[in-house]
Amino acid sequence: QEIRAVMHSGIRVLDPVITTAHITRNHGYMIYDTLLGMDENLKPQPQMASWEVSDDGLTYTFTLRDGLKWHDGGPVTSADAVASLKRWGERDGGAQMMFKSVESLEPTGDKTFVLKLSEPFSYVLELMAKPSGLPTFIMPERVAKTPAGESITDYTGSGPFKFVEAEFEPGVRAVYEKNEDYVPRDEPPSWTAGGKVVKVDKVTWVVMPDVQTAVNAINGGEIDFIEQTPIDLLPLLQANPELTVEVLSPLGYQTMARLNWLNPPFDNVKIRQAAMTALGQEPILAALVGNAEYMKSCGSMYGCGTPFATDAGSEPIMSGPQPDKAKAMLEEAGYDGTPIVLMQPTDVPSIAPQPVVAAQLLRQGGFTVDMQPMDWQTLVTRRASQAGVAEGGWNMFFTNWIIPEVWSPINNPMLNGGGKEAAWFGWPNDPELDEMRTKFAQASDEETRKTIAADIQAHAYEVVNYIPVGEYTIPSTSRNSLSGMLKMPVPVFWNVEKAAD
Amino acid sequence: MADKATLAAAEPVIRQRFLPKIEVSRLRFAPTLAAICLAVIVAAAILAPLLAPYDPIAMNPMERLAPASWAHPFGTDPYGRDVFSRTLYGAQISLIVGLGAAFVAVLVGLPLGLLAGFFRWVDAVLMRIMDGLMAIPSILLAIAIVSLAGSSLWTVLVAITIPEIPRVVRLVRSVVLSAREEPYVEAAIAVGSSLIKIMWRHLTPNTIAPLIVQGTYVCASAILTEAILSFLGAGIGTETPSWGNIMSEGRLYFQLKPGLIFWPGLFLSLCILSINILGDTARDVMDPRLGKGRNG
Amino acid sequence: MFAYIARRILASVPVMIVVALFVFLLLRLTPGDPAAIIAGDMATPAQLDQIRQSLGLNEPLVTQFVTWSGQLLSGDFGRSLISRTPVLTLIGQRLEPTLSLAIVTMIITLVLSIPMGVLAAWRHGSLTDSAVMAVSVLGFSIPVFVTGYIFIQIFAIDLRIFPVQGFKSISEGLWPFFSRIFLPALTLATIYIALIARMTRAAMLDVLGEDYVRTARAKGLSERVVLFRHALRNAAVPILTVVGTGFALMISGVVVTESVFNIPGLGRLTVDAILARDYPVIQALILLTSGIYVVINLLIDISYAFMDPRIRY
Amino acid sequence: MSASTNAAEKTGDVLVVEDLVVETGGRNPATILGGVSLRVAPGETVCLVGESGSGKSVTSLATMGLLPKGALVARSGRILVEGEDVLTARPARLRQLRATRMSMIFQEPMTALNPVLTIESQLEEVLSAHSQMGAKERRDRIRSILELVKLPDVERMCRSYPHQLSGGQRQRVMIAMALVLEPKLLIADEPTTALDVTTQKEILRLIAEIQERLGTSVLFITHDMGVVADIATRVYVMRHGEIVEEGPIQRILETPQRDYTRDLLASVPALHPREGRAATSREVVLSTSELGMVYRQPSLFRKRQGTVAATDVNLTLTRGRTLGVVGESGSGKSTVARCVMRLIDPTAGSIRLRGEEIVGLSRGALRPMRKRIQMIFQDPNRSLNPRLTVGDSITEGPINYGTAPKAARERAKELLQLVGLPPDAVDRHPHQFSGGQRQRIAIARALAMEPDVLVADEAVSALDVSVQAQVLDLLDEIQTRLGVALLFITHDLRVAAQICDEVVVMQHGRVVEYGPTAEVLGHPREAYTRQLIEAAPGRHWDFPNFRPLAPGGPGSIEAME
Ligand SMILES: Nc1ncnc2c1ncn2[C@@H]1O[C@H](COP(=O)(O)OP(=O)(O)OP(=O)(O)O)[C@@H](O)[C@H]1O
Ligand SMILES: Nc1ncnc2c1ncn2[C@@H]1O[C@H](COP(=O)(O)OP(=O)(O)OP(=O)(O)O)[C@@H](O)[C@H]1O
Ligand SMILES: [Mg+2]
Ligand SMILES: [Mg+2]
Repeated sequence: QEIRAVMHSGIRVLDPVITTAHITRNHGYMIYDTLLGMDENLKPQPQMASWEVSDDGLTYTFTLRDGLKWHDGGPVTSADAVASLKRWGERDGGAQMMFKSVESLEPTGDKTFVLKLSEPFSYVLELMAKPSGLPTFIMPERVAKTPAGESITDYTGSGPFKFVEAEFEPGVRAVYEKNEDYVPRDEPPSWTAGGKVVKVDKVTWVVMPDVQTAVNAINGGEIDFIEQTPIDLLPLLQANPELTVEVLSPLGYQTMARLNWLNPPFDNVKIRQAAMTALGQEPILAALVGNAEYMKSCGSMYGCGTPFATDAGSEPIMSGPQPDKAKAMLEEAGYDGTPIVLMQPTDVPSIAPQPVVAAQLLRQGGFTVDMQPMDWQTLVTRRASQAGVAEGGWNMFFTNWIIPEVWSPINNPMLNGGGKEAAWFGWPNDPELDEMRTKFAQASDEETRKTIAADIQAHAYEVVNYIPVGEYTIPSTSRNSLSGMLKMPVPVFWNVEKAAD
Repeated sequence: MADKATLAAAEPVIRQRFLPKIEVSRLRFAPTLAAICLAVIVAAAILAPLLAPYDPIAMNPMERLAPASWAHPFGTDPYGRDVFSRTLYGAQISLIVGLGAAFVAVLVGLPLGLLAGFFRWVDAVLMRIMDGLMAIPSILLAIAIVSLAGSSLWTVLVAITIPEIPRVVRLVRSVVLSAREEPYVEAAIAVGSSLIKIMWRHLTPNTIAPLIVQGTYVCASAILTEAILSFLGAGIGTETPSWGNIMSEGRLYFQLKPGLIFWPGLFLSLCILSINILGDTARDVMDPRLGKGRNG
Repeated sequence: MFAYIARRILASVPVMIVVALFVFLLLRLTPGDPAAIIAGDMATPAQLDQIRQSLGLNEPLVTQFVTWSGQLLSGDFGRSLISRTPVLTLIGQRLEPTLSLAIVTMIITLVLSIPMGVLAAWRHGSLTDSAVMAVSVLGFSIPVFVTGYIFIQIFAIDLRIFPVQGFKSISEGLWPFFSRIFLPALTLATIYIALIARMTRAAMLDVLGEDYVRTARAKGLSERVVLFRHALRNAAVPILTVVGTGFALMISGVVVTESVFNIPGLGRLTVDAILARDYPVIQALILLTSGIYVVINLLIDISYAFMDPRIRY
Repeated sequence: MSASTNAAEKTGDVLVVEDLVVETGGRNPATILGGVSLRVAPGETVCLVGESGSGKSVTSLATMGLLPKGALVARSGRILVEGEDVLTARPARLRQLRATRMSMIFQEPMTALNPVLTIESQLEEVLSAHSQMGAKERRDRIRSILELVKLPDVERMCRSYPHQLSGGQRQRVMIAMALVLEPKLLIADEPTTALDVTTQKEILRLIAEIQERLGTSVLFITHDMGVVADIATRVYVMRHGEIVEEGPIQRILETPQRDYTRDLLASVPALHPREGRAATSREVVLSTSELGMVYRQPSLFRKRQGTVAATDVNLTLTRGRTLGVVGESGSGKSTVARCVMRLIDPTAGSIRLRGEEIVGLSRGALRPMRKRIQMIFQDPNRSLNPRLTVGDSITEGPINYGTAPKAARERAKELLQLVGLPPDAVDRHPHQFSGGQRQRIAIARALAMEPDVLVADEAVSALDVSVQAQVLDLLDEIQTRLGVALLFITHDLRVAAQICDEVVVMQHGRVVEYGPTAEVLGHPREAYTRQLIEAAPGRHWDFPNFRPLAPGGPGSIEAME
């Protein structure tokens, strides 16, 4: 049985630690196993390892479960796990924060290893179990020794599928076959926790650069699954009784605008606030999604429907575009008409429409906008530039996150006030924010965390750290012959069965 | 009589200077229709600000993908912009791209071709460079240039034009190579005319007929290349409507809202069809052997 | 003849050097950073720099060019920056689909366009002439992707004669191969047909006015023999020339056609590589395509000698 | 149909054309042929003569059913080939008739053969289209017909492509192709006009021989009265699409009835050299010594041998005189002219223009010299830029040398009057003039520079005899009035005899004989010169005087011995 799936993009980078690209993360879930898993209640659960925490909360002892084997037959050892965690610690933002409080991470036996903290850090397990960003994929020690800035070239994992390297064609297809030696856990699957039982022989990810073609192909029975169905084309699919269209990841995506704190006029907080006032979520979502069923306004920077969800401070963006108010604010702030360089990626459909609508809203709000179309590659290069606008810098761009990437002040990459050195593109210099974040990480009870999270959000809105412009979900389409697709933020292919078509 | 006037307007150069012998008494159907068609499109482009009912970039996301109606004769696009207005304004951009590419390619290619045709050493150096340029697939060159300089109308125009230049150079060069053997060029040398005068007076006019044909071809293919660049995400930004980017933004809706692609597509096809037909006609008419009829 | 071929190949060396240098410079001037695509959305500046360092992108341009040309001379095209696959492997995987597409397109084009052009020239000035030309020009006037969608809608979705997309190697059987390659090839051919039919017509019009065509008629030969044996062969040189220069035109069509029909070919590889700034891959690909261009035009020049005995090298 | 068959049977004529009217196609047709009638009896050679554009070719094409489709239409009349009407025959039947009953040879042997097919395959397809012969039989037939037309090395000829053959050989192949199925009627449309005199003579003899062997009737189209005098049994004279006179050759030559025919005959220059003119000046304006030219083709790898087009050419031209250069095609005449004009750089020797050396001068240094020497080219159609007005063409030179445009224009008008054109011609384009008029314009252009030397390379060869006569008269008159020296290049001995004071005979790039015209053409010393004179058609006839040259009379070969 072979599942032919069209994923949201082609896979090119095969190292799930060097990149945060979703497709590479998905690839990671196919061929690697993670140390911990996270269940649908957002609770960390044992996956490869179970753990014990000392009473002072500073020592974590992990024990690998039995039956773990590499695809080449060797056993998975604690040394492998430790090396993998260390490489992860070099690249993941949250992990970097955690490792600042780590005293040691050592194997203590073939199957056990110990993580010792030097100061309290209450978020260890959540970080290790997080399903997105950089999950804790465990690789053989020899592979994990690869410098963190270099891609791995050995794709041996211990996960439920094996990567068929010979059939890999970057930009065309990636092929995974069932790992017969994989021993799943006994619990029922729940998100990335529980038993990963593979029920097909082979999964092929086919790259289709044209969504039209993918839609036609699934209608014609040439493929089984489309991860992200263009919402405007749903009528073509819903009419076909052989297909099921459903949202597998109900948490969905957050789309947001980031302003550059370094360049005028957005170095002025008042003007940043005016921009937020000029924008509104509805029109942007309408242009991006266009179907009420799959979009919702949401003032929470942590996503709506998540534990830390709150609407603290979200009033300016939630009350829709207020051009007149924005104009007044600009007047007051002394805006001199400096054009806003707004970068628009023409080749990425999920980020192309936001700037177009934003440009119109900002203009209505009294801004001068210079929307510059460019390809995504140019955009990602340019957004890394801290130079002035004339020297190749920028003022504003949009991007999207899946909710699990932003759902806590620790995960959320934008909520970092580290300025030019440490903060994410836009480089807010906001020590107050960082202080609150540390407090959050050290807080031990859920209620305190929630309060701190709400404070952080209120503060972030106040200084306009970034502007969430709404949430949306993307339906997947599968042929009815597929059953057992798990509903979770990451598309995985265990538990899926394929009946004869 | 009215038809005659239209045709004459479309090809005044051809008729008055180079085809003194051709009688346009027998107007052919296709070229006439093509000329009318092109005239209408050009008029639409020029008059777009007057004819268009809406601002082509004013969007109304709440009214996106509306079907055709009196308010929006061609419907609205995914941003809720009026496709009719965008198509009219798109004519401007597409014509600028087409005519601009043809004009610039000829403007640069003609002198280079003249030089290459006349001087051996220029020929050797220049043609190697031109070969190199020609060997690089033009669409890829265009993508690279657009990424380099950002996607504005002007960079797209440059990107589309550069690969066309070598073709024009080659064409002019080949015409010059054969024309300079004509006795009247020798006669001009014999009466002591300078090289520049010979090139300008005696050689350049010979290149005009083939250049008009090549020009129509460049014009048509530039309009198409612009559409393809938009398809690949390297076209002119969406705030500058062109037929190419209207179509490539609308292509997702090919099955659901064919109007998005049909109308700009229709204009584009009619325009290119007309340009091509006029180009073909120009070639037929300018071939003295076809024009005059041969004798036995 | 061999001296000629040797000379032509020698002469194309500077062309290739021009191309290589030009491509190298153009690419490096283009903004874009492969490290950024590798790292994804969450990377910090330090992390990006780490990746750039490991890819050798921090070296001065001259050093990079010297390294690259040095590798080239020893036959090493390097590895993709993004997927770390050897460039030659990448290209090797994509060669067959594109070649199949190009060849089938060529066959369809020649089979349709030459008779069309001949017919139009023979019936010059008639309604048939206008009709044939209008049809072929129409093919040229519609952007390739629209033509592709229309064919898919008609032949794959409505009539269900062919699959919608994909590619199967000819080694997997003739029908699986043909059924998938036919529509894309036909799509691509529409541009080409217009070009070659028009050139055929023009060249035939030239030739049909020649004295030897009249001689052939005076000999009482049938029109078919006159047109195809006497006229077409003499018209072959300009037609072949267009076939050669049309190769460049085909490439842009290939890029689009491969996307629309999901054919894993070189065109898509090239666009992907450009959008990802995968320098080694782009450089190799452009050298390859311009190399093919040079070779095709050489072959065509050589074939002139077979078409026309007056041409000798 | 039956009536026509009867008519043909009665007379037994191979070809009968009755009241043929041909018009141009399209909405407002013009009449090209206004009721042409002619007959060709078995075994006869009928010549069709007339000025250019009189409709000779149209008549022959109509007979073959080859009128250009759409452009020309046969409106009425009949064309019977062995009694069968060609005009009403179906296309398939027409194709059958061609090559089997009637066939045709065209003027240009260079272009009438398909360049990409071998000689054998071009012959072979005639056989396979019209006969049931087997392959072997066809091979044999091809070889025998090629031998019949006296081609050497038949096997090699079969394998050759047309470009590998000389002009004369190609014309023989054409004849072989026309005769391979032994048709009753052979139409030859100016079959020798493009060939030089010696080759022309051989081809004419060949046609006569074959005609005798196969009993073919020949309809021979030409504008060369010399040829007519040599081969015709009967003659039709055409003008403006109508037959103006017809009759047996002797009668036409001796007692032409119509003025037109008389003019035509009177314009044929006599082969007998004119009286020498007294020299008016001793001033040498142009001289060459040991002039040589080798054309080289550049090649990267090996040195190619060049074509030696001229060696050791010594000429002297004095003021007010005319020096003729004659010789067969390819003998280097044009090469000398182009060297003297410095359109090409000679590879050896020197050229002095009024005593000044001009070989080796740079483009800039040459400029002042160009004013002194001007050229009239062969083809008046191509030597005038079709896109410039006559005035622009004429004034281009003087303006280059600093004459004010206005003054140059006034001068151009005067010059036009001088060459017999209305002054308002300055504003017209060349295509609005006839060939003869265009050549006058070219002469005016050359004169505008007030040169000392005029080089005329085949300046009248492209013109009809009557027009030719006018242009020659004009040149003569201008020379007397302005005193320019003329370097006159021609392959037509008749013309040379009439206008040159001295003649140079060239062969293979060398001067073989050089002296006063009366000497060289009247009493040739070299065998080659004699051969040239002998090959001139119509040698025995004194056209302007409507009588044969008396054996031993002036100009006849016998007189030379
Ligand atoms: N295809 C054509 N269409 C229109 N007119 C034509 C065509 N062919 C010939 N004519 C005209 O018919 C007339 C007779 O032409 P034809 O070729 O028979 O002259 P000719 O006697 O053979 O002259 P020449 O000695 O120059 O060959 C000319 O006026 C010519 O312009
Ligand atoms: N440009 C050239 N390159 C090479 N060979 C040439 C060139 N021009 C002429 N020739 C050769 O030089 C020789 C003399 O040619 P030229 O044109 O002077 O002869 P001609 O006497 O004028 O003949 P015609 O009477 O046919 O005009 C010929 O063998 C010819 O093939
Ligand atoms: Mg004629
Ligand atoms: Mg000559």
